[in-house]
Amino acid sequence: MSNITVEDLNVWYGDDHALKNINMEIPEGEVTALIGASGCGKSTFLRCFNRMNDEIGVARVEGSIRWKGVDLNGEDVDPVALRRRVGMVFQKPNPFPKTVYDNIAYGVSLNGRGDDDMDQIVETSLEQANLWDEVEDRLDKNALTLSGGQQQRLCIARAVAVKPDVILMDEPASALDPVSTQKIENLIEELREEYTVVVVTHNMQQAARISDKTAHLHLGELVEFDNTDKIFENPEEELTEAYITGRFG
Amino acid sequence: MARDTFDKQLGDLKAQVMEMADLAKWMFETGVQSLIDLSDDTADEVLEKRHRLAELDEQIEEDALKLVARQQPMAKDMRAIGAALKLITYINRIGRYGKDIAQITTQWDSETHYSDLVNLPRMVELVHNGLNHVLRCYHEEEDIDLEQLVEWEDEIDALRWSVFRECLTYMAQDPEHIEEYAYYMMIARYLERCGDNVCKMAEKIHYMVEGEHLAIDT
Amino acid sequence: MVNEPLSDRLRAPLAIAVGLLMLGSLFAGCITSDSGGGQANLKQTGSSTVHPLAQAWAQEFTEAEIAVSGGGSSHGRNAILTGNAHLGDASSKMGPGDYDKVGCDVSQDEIDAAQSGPHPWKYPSCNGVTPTEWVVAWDVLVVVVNPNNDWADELSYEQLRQIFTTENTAEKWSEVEGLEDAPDEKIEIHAPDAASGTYEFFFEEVAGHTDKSLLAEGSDRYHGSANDNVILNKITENENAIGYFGLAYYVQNEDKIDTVAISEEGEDFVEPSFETASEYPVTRPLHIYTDGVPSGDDATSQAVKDYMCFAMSEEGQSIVPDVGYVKESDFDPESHSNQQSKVC
Amino acid sequence: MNAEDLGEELRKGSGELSRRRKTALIGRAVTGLCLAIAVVFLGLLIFDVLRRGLPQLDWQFLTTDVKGFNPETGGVRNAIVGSVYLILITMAVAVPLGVATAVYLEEFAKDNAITTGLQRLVENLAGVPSIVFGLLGLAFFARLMDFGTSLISGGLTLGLLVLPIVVVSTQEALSAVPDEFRNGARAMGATEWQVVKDHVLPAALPGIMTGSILSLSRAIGETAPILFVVSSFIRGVPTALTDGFLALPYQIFYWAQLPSQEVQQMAASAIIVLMALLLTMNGVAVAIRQWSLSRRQW
Repeated sequence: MSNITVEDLNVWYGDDHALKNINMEIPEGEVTALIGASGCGKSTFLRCFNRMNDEIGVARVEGSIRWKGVDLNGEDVDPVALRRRVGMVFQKPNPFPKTVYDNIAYGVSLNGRGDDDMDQIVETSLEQANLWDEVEDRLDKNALTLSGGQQQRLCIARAVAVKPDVILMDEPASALDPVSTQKIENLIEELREEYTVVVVTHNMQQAARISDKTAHLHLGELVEFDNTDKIFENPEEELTEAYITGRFG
Repeated sequence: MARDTFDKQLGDLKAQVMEMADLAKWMFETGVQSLIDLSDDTADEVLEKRHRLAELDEQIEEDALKLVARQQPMAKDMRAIGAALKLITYINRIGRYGKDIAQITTQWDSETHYSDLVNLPRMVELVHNGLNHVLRCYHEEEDIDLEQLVEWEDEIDALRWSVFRECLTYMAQDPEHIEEYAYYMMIARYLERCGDNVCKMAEKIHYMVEGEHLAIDT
Repeated sequence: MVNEPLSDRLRAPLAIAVGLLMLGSLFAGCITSDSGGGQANLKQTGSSTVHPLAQAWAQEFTEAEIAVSGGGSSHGRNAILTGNAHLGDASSKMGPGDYDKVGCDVSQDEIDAAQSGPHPWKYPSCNGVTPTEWVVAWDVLVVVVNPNNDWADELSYEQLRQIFTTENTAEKWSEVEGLEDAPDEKIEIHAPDAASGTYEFFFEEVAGHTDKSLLAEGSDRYHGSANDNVILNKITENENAIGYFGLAYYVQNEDKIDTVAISEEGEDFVEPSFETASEYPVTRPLHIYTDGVPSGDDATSQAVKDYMCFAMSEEGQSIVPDVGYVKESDFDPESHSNQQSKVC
Repeated sequence: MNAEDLGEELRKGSGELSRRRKTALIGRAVTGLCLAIAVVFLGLLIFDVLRRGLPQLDWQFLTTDVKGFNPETGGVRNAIVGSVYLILITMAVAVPLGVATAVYLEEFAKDNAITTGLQRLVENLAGVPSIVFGLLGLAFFARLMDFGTSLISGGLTLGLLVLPIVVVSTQEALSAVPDEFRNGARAMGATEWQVVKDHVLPAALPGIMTGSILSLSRAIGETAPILFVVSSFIRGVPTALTDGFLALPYQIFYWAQLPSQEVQQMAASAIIVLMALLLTMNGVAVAIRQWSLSRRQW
């Protein structure tokens, strides 16, 4: 098993204690949703898995995130190498202002797989992202000419192209229309088969639809972490109940 | 509380369920009463109410589905609406058994009852108590007294078989009134079904309140 | 289709940049041909007075490429002392202050002692440089007035001091001794500002070393300017104005302005002109400084030697009046031949 | 409120609102007038320059070298070339240095007191009078580095002059690049350097180029910083970095002081040439800007 084990994780932004003593285990090959009110630390938590907090000068991370016997938060872990194993998709679709093809090829060549049959990799990745049929004849067009939903799927294709083990998604559908959202959700459903997915979402129904496990964070603390069915049907914690029934506040 | 409108709508839904339950309870009790009194007028009153019962059933189902669509309920809210949808089915049945009993009243040819209605009054009392308990729990969102309920249910079941055997005996002794004894057996069967529906309601209310599924095995 | 680290959007800007560079080199290419290779490049800098003459010689002297720049007399002398130029132009002489700036302690007495012989004068060495002063031409300062001024055709040093200095100052024209019939109007002075070598020279000459209490910028009737055009315009606009500048400048504007004949104490009045330069009192030598007498040992030294020889030659000197100065060969033939024989 | 009252309130020219409207009108008039004054003076200035400078501005003027003696018989060719060379050197010095500095400050430097100090220093340098740079250039490049009155001294001095401007404008261009690009690339496993090289710089390039060209076009018109290292006469054009050079703005400055009317008119002609050069550079900057805006999709 290569679950990801989070132990006593604490994050500070300057004096702000953003995450407090988080302990949980992200199961391999499943979709884990992180829910919670704005500012509860979900995104911060997500960014711990690929060390994106390193880019924020004032952020300080303590505790450990163990994966395959390595502490991802350890001094000896190279964040750049880590990010090649742990892909990330952001809230706002952010394809590079390059062609569709180059968007995917970029990450692949960064990872030193430039010698492989790039055309094949691009095709496979786009197919995995359910985008191939739509962009097959537009590979040399600027990615920014795609629709928002297509851009986001391109970002997912870009992430899977480098064959990561884990894919982090930070509110991947929150900027999209319902149809695009549906496509993204379907896609996550399919990704589950090959990847460990951790997804932050504001949309409870979405979390309920797509995830196997759900963690509820509140003010930097892990309130409840359980099977998604359990969380949305009958949460243990009143705080979670209040949050998911919309009676938070 | 951040969802005032939703909370009010949930309250309204529950009130409707309670209204329907009260109606069904009245139909059941009044149906039985009409039989006891052999009063066709009372029976007609009950028969008349079945339209209202069906109306409420439809109304509540529609409102509950609207709430699901518009509010995407989660957790307790979701369970409450799910429970309401199931409860109305059981309530409907109970009401309709009341109606069925009233119908028997209208078809009763003799002027009198036989054998003091065997054990039927005792069964009515048990169903009545169970139903009241379950409805109070629903209203108060409290958990059911399961032990008590199972006791009732067991007794109802036992009584039903006792009515069955008794009536068989009477039928042999008094073949002239075989039809009336058959009616008694049917009514006993109805009452037993009512008790069973009360148990089903109890299961749903327990799920609504506690969030866990439960099967009352009898 | 390959992955490019620099995206498409880079191409057009790059093309523009390359285009600019090519345009630049095109200019360079079509021009390098006419500046012959192998020639020494000389730098000449300093006095703005000597500047036009230096430019003219640089243009006519073809043995070397000479870049001429301005900056003032002290800049020219400094450039020689620091070795930043091969030729330093100056309208005033090197002094202890110039040495002080580059960290050499040389007194005026030491300088005077070094200047006993004929031109060129060698100065005390400093940091391995031996400043050597050549007099290449003479500048004539003319006192100018408005053409409508008919009362001041001639002025003595005495009168100039009344007008330009605080000694027995005349506020109005009629207050000037000997000009009692002149208008009872305020005298407006438009002349080079106190920062210029011309100002310094004029007052030193007219007022003498002893009296330094001069009218200067700040006085309400002394209007200093760094631009001779401004001075010229002001005086042509104002009947009561008076000023001074180089003869060269006057020659180019003869029709707009009148000169004044000057007499040094007890001497005759002399009208300024190229011909009368040696009698006219307000004249100053124009210097070029070099590091020692150029030996001609290397290409650069040879170029300096050639240049100085050219400046002293008949051809070089013949340009001097065209620029507006007086030939050294006319003004002081003996010094001229001394210098010529030294450098050629 | 009844209908009449509302009608009254909505009607023009009544009550408090009309007073405010008058104030607004006055404000508009005053600012408009200021604009008009500025335009009129600028127009007069340009008209005067054109009137004096155009008549003798011909091909001959552009293709003949500056004459030291009898300047009116010469032209401005080597002054134009000098200015172009100067700007090329300035570009070669200021753009790579400035862009690199900006990239460091904006993308790599930790947000600490030293960085903030450097930032303030750069911003303040941009406001230092250009003559100060001239003196610095003279003291440092001409004297200390022994480059003398040469092209390299002038180019380096101008390079220093525009360096802070290039830094600041590049920083602005860099900060205009959305963080999404950076995060996207980081999440793909790009190193910080790859993030900058592959994404931030290409995206910011039009902005950087626009800023750089604008600052260079400022440099090409500057006289003060090169005052001490420019020549007023050379034959031909500089062939080496250590050669003396001519520059258009100084040539204008110098000619304007000469007595001859003809030469002063030539100064006006040279001003037109310089303005044309400036307008061309600014035009290129605007074109790049427009072109990149039309292509930018984020």
